[in-house]
Amino acid sequence: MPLWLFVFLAALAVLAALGVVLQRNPVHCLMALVVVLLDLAVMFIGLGAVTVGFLQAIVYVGAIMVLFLFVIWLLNLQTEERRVAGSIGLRFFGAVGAAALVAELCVFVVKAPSTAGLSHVPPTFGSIGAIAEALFTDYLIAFEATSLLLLVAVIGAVALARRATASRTRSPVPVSPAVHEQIGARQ
Amino acid sequence: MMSVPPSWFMALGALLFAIGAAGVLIRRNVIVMLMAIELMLNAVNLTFIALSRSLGSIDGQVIVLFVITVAAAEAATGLAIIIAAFRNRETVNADELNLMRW
Amino acid sequence: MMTAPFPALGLILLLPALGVAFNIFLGPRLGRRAVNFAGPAAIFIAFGVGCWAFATLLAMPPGSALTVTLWPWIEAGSFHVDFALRMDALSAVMTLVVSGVGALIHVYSAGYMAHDEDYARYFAYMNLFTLSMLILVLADNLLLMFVGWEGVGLCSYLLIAFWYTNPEFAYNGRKAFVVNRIGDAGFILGILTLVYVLGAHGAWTLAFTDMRAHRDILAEVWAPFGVPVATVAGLLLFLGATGKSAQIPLYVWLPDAMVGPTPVSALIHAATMVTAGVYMVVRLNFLFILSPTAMELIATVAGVTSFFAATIAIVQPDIKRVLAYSTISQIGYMFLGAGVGAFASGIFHVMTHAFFKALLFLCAGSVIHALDGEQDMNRMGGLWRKLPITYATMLIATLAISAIPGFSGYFSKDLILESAFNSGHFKLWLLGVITADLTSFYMFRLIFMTFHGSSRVDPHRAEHLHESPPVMTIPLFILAVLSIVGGWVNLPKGLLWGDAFVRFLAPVTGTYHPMIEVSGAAISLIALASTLLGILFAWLLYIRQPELPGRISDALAALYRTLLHKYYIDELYNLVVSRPLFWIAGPVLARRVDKGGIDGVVDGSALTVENSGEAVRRVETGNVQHYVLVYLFGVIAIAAYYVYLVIR
Amino acid sequence: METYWLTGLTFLPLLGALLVLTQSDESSTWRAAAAFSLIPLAISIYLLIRFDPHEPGYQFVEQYAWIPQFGISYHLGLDGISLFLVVLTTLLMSLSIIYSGGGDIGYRPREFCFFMLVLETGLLGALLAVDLFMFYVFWEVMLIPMYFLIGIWGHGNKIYAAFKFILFTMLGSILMLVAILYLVHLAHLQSGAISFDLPNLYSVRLTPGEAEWLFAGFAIAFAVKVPMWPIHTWLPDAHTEAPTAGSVILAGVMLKMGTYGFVRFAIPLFPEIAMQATPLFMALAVIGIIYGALVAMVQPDLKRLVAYSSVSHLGFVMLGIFALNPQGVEGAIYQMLNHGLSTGALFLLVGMIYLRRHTREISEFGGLWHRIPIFAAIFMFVMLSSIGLPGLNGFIGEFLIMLGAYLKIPLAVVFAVLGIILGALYMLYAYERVMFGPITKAVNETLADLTWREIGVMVPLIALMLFMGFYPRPLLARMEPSVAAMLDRVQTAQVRLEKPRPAAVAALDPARRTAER
Repeated sequence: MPLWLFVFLAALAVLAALGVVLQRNPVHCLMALVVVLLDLAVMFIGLGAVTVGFLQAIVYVGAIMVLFLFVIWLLNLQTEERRVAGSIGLRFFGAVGAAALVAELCVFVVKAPSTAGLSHVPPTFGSIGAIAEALFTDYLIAFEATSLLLLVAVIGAVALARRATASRTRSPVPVSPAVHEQIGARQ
Repeated sequence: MMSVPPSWFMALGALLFAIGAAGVLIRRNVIVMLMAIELMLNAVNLTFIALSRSLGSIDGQVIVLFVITVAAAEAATGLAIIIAAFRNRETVNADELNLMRW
Repeated sequence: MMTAPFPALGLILLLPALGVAFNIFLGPRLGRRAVNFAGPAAIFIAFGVGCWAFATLLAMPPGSALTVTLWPWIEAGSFHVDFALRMDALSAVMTLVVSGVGALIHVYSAGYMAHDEDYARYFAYMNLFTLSMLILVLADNLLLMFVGWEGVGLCSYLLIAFWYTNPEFAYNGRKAFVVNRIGDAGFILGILTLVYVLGAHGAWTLAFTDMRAHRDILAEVWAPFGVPVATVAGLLLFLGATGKSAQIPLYVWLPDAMVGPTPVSALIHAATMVTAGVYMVVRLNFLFILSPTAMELIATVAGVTSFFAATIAIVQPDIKRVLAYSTISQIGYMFLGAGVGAFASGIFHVMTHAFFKALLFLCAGSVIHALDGEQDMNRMGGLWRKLPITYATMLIATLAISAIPGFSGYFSKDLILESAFNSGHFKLWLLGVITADLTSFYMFRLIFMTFHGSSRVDPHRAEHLHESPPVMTIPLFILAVLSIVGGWVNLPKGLLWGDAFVRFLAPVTGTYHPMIEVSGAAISLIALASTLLGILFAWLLYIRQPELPGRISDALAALYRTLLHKYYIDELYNLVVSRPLFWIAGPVLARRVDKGGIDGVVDGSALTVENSGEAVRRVETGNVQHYVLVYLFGVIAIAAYYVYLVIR
Repeated sequence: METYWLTGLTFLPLLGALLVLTQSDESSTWRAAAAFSLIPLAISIYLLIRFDPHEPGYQFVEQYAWIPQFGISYHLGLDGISLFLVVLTTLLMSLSIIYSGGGDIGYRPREFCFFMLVLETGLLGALLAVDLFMFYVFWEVMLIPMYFLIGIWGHGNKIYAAFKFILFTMLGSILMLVAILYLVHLAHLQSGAISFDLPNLYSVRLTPGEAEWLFAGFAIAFAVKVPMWPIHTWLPDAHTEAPTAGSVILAGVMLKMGTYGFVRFAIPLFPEIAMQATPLFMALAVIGIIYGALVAMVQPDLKRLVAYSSVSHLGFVMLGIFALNPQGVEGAIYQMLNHGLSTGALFLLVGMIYLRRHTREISEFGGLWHRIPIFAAIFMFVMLSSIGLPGLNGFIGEFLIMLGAYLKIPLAVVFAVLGIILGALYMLYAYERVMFGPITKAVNETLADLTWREIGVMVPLIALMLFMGFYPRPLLARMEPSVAAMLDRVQTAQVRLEKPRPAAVAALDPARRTAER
């Protein structure tokens, strides 16, 4: 990946990310997030992860983000009202924490023993075949577990989002009055 | 062509991660908080991909696939919870959804 | 010595057991007639089987025994006890007395309980009692004996509390059981001591014959106490006997037991159950004889109890209470006989006492029955015209208990006093003679107050005063005859068949060896004089000068009240034992220790945890962003550690 | 020889529990639950008949590797110590489920039966497990259903009682778990092989310090369950607040798990320490006997009284166990059965009267005999069994225990007999206030006597009390070989104990004499 492309993509990613965090309208936030995700997809492809990059675009942007959009429209959320006083502390600490994190991570980037460069990889690196081989051999159990996770998530989402109906609560089994009459005190 | 060192990618990842984290903290809207979390996940994904390339190992990419799947699951359940909560409370503000305390 | 298997002994137990089952399960359905037949019949047939066994035994050489092992009972490790019965001379006598007198009382009961709704329960208890007593006397070993021993205590409880709707009766029943249990605790410790010591020598047995064979072990000095084993075991067992046989200090239950139906008093609290202690001591004579200490204690306790109870009896107004204290006093005589080594004389008195005391109680019951439940002698008097049969039979019994020559009591009591004197226990003998005086006094006081003088009967009751039906009077006749002739089995030595009874028992009880030989006639005369003096006093006070007793009691008010209140022993026990016990149990243990102490610690620690949680849970605001913030700082902290590693 | 009897016995109730959940109406629920409690009863009786009375070891053994990496095996076995407790468990479980079907459980019968049957699996599993890990699993499985039984179907302060119950027992079992793991760890170090199997752990060599701590870990877990004084206070609450069936199982079977644990695990695993701790445990047992009886005497609540009487009775059991001779241990096992029968029956009876009057206060009753004679007569019988009247089962156990203890420490028995006197006192005192006297409360005038179902539940118990009182031999004979084998371990340990320290011989004189006999 040429340097200029990286600089451009990086700047765009940071700007869009800030847009996600700072805009008041959720739909605008979402659009900014879409930009970040597509930006990153391009970077993935540039780093040789062609399959993952395309999947990023398809799954994230095509599926997940659309889901977000639906929910925002469903709930009819347009703008977020201004923050009231009292959570200033939260914002302050949030900013400080984020800054501290960035600082720390930068220390790593600077101080960590830098790899000499990118290693040479075969042309098939990152292809569907290569990924599939890893996925269905070494990561088979994780793959199965993930499929189970998705299933559970689907069921959970359905269960959570559907309207609660009255018929689900069962009344306790009543004791027949005859039993009490038979042996209980005849008072 | 490959003139950009991997550490730059990681620095970018760190920056995006921090922005995401800040977003989770300062936004009240739960949906936007969820988006910020997606942002954080992607920052991590970037790091994985960069290291995968740098080490010449496919593992990083596979893990990113898993992360995407988990993110999908998380988004689905998270949004379902938000819908359920909104139905009961008519709000998506995090500081008003605080029934889960002591 | 010869033992023969005799499986029919099991029948003696089986029949009353069947009677119990019949009366419990079928009695209420089949009705009064069936119960009135089945209850006594079970005992009568058992008596018949007993006679058969007795006849078999008589046909065998002296010292023989009939045995049957019904089934092996308890086996654990080397310890082994069989459910086995054994009938030798001693148990044969006891079996016949128990089942014979018991059968008569059962018959009498059919009349006495004619108006009670709970007849089936009554007869079930009576049969159960007879069963327990028969187990007690037929047992081949100490542990099986204990089954009967506790069984009679139980029946005593059940029968005293028979009219349970009266809370006082129920209390008296419980008192009887608990006091008996105190004695039984001693008994069981005695058993354990015997097993401990015998077992240490490899003789894991409780069978009487085996224990007798190993009596050399029992004579050994037991290190922890420095006294022979026999003394320790003997004293513990005697504690059991004081409970069952109502001796000092555990006699308190017996007078209160008189609230049960009168035939019960006759059967349990006079004729049979209370003699169990005497039977036990005689049965274990080989053990007690090894311990002079225990023997001395038994004799002393017996003599003192005998006198002590008699003094209380002379002022009691309740006809049954007089008889109750007289029972305690008479059992004192029996123990005195056993305690001075004349075991056979104790059993002899057990037998004659069973006859005349059962008769006395049944007569008293007849009086009470006639007076519709009245027991206070101050509201009797002049009854002899109305109740001639009762009067006649009761007079015979009174003469017997007062030891008038020719009547059964004379022979047995005389034998005991003679043995006491000849064994050198002069003080106890003197006490016995004085008690004889008191005995005749209170007995004739009873006769005079009840049957003679002017009638003080409640006019309302006097109207339907009647003699009892034949079903009640026939047993009286039979017992009256026995009260006379019952003593003839053992005449003074040299007269006709002489001391046949003592000789018959000798293989079991051993032979009594007097230390000194004083003519029986002389001793007998002194006792007789004392007795006649008592009768004379009674005549003077209650016939000749009926106003005199009142004046005497006024003059000696303090003494009179003390005697009337039975020396305040009940009150003393209550104060010393009962109340502290409940105090410790209630306020101290249940409230302070259990609730306050232990539960306080438990609840306190639980409360500490709860309070800590209460404090800590404030952190949980419920706002997800606060959690995220904490989480973020956690991440920063962990990252900071790696930063430290990197830049170090 | 492959058999699956024990697996069937253990897990059929669990299967039944699942099937009960599928029942739709009340009567079929009870029928299904009763059926699935009767099947294990039938199996246990079959095993009782097939049991070889001369074999000291485990019978009907099933052993498979379960988690071989950690040396955990699926190992079930039945011997003379557990045999009758198993029968007792299945019997009481059947009776309490049948009884509960008669109206005692007013709500959620399906869940009730579910928990009861799960509890049965837990109890049977704990009795049959030979592998320590399995034992621990079943031990914990017992707790949870009981927690719910008390907490959901209990009376009064039920949540408090359920919590107290589970916290006390948990505290003990955690210590036991640590002890088990450490013991297995030592075995692993010494032999190289890892195994949770009980027979393999007998041979672990322990320093005295280790043995003491491990014994303490086991002993506390079991002592809580017994319960020994002074950690008994969960029992009155749990017993009193539990539903009738819960009390029956709790008293009848669960308490025995503690004493059983001593006989099966704590003593054979650490015989030296057990021997040294004998005076301590005997003292605590005697305190428990007297203390339980005294406190029972002043209880105003009938069920609480029975609960405290359990403290007293279990004191006797502990006394017998620590006598460490055949008489004491066999008597203790016998007394466990007796207590299960008589206290179980007492709780049933109290439950029956509670169902009629909705109170257990003694002062609320009086003169009941007049109204409900069958109830009163059965109560009397059971009470007599409970206070150890000779001729009934209680006496055999108490006598053997006292005999065993007397052979060991005579002084302990001198105090223990006080418990017998007090036992008669508190029981008769309560009986007198409930049954005798005039009827003082008008509501008691209309009480109904027992139904046929209730009588039917009591009859087997009464029959067993009589049988065990008059003919204990078949039971004792089956216990004897296993008990002897267990005591063998104790004796060899004693020899080890005495060799290095001749001075100790004199101190242990009576015990050694016992061993020689």
